[in-house]
Amino acid sequence: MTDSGLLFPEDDTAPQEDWDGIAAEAAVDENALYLELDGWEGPLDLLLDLARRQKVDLRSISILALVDQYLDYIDHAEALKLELAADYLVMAAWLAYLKSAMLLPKDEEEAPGPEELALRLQLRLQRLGAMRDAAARLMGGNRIGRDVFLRGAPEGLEIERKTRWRCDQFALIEAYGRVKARTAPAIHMVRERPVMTLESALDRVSNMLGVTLDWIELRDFLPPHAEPRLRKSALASSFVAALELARLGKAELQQDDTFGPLRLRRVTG
Amino acid sequence: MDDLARAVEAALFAAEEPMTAEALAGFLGDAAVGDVRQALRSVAQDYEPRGIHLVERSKRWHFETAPDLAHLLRREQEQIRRLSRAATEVLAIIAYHEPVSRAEIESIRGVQTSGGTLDVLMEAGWIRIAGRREVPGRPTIYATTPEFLEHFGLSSRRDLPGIAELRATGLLDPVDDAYDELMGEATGEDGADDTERSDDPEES
Amino acid sequence: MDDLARAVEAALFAAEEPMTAEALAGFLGDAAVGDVRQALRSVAQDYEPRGIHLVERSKRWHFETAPDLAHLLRREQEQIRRLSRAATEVLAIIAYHEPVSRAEIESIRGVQTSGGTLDVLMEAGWIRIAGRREVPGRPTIYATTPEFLEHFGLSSRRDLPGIAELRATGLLDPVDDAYDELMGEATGEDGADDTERSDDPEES
Repeated sequence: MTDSGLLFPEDDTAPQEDWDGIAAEAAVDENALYLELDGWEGPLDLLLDLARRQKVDLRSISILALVDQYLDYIDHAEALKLELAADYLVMAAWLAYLKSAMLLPKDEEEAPGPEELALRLQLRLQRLGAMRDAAARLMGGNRIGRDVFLRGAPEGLEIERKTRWRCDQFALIEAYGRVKARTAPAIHMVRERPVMTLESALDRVSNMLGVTLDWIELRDFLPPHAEPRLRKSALASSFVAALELARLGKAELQQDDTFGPLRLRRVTG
Repeated sequence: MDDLARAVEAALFAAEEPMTAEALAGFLGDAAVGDVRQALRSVAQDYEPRGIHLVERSKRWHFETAPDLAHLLRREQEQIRRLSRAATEVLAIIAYHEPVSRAEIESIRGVQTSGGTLDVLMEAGWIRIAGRREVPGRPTIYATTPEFLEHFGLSSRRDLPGIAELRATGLLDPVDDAYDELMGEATGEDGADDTERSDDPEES
Repeated sequence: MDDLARAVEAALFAAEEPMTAEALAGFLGDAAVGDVRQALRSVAQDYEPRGIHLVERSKRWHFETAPDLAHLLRREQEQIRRLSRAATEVLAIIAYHEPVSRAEIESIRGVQTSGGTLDVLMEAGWIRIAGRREVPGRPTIYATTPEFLEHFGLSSRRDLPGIAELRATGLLDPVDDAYDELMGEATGEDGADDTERSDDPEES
């Protein structure tokens, strides 16, 4: 079973206490009590109410009497054909078992003895009872909107946040420079370099090959006093020229080991 | 009446929400919190005989009407949300046991608590989720809020009706602990228990 | 303090609107209007030195905070924030090219400019709407304000260094930009939200 009817507006005629109508006092009319079943918050709640009817401190209630009252109650409700939620019946069965255990001679084997079960039930009832009372006292306090009232129309405290922006001249000028630099069209200038074209390398190499039949190292084809950059270019072009001459069948190439000197000579016939 | 007291009075009067001494000090420029506290106490004292009171609830201060004038000010059309019996009980259990899990609430009440009950209390702003219990299943645990204390007119949890007595008589301890205690099996376990529930109202 | 004065005080405190003496008398259950008036005057007198005053305005009474404390209750908090990089660029473009439309700013910057950036610059008081360009769509055009010149210590826009001077000082060196890019500073130049990134609250 679960809670129902959580919130409802307090009507003017109701007593100011939040709840006290549910069998707080001993019911005069017994049937009226049974008809209140909907008002119980579960079997433990019903037990607590029955226990309170014993008009003694919860610490000294008679569990046996309480069990009888509960079982009577359930019987009576069933006789009135009231629909009982399953947990009430489960509790009834458990209490019937507890009662028989309490009445029968002690069975030493049984693990939680009936006294223990009875004591635990009593402790639970005490705790629920304590919370029930606490809730009532809590609700009876000076509640805002019922007993004490807050200011009807507070002006409110206002904090206006204003932002002052900071920036300086340098940042401004720098930003413009940045924009200009970022968006200036990019022009790429390629500097003029001393190069030996493939054509001139081809001429040079074929001419030099024509002079002799011996193997000649590639490096010897390079212009002797060229500046390093031109030398590099000449080397690359001469290498390609050598490959081209080999392809045309005009020269043959020889290299003994990797990165070793590359030699070439004229092919005759 | 000194300037700070006047300023504190006016600020709290105009404020839409209760304020702590710290918030007031911050709001009023660079007033020392200690001075603000002193001003609060002196203003509260000024109002004691009056129709309006300055009260502290959960470290936050606000003005409200004197409780003895309730009958004059309560208007018919005013509707205060009335809590169901279940919600009332759950709220009390949370307040007296906090932080507490739903299973613990249910074991006290002996009945399942519908999620709706907790929702209603959360919506009212009286309870909040206070984390999870570090046990298997990591259940959510609940605690009350400053608004709860405000609404029910309590300065701190120490002011919960009868809480000291309930604590002293062990009625806030779980049944198992109480049983062990009675059976003399749990010798010297009080200490451990207390620390677990050490959410003693912090106020000093 | 007599009961009627306390009741009058509490009722006016809790009231949502100012009340006449007659309304108060009715509310408080047939108190004599004359007595209510007297109570009102005595309560008003009690409050004179305090931070709250009870005042009468066109026969209706209400509480309000003392006028001399108004400055405390409506505080302005000034926050100093540094202009974001994107906003600075937009401001610089406006300064160099004014009057200029948003589309023109974007084409100079090479990235989109969020409306928020222009708002920030307007809020700062450094730019203004200078009318509309008489071209299709009549776009709004922006120009700087005298406050702008003042804030940046310029006597006129002519004081801004020209392109040649920028180049001479190395400010047009693309290396800077490439470097910034490398350092991740130039990320997010999509102009998506300049204001958001400007929250460097390194002062305040």
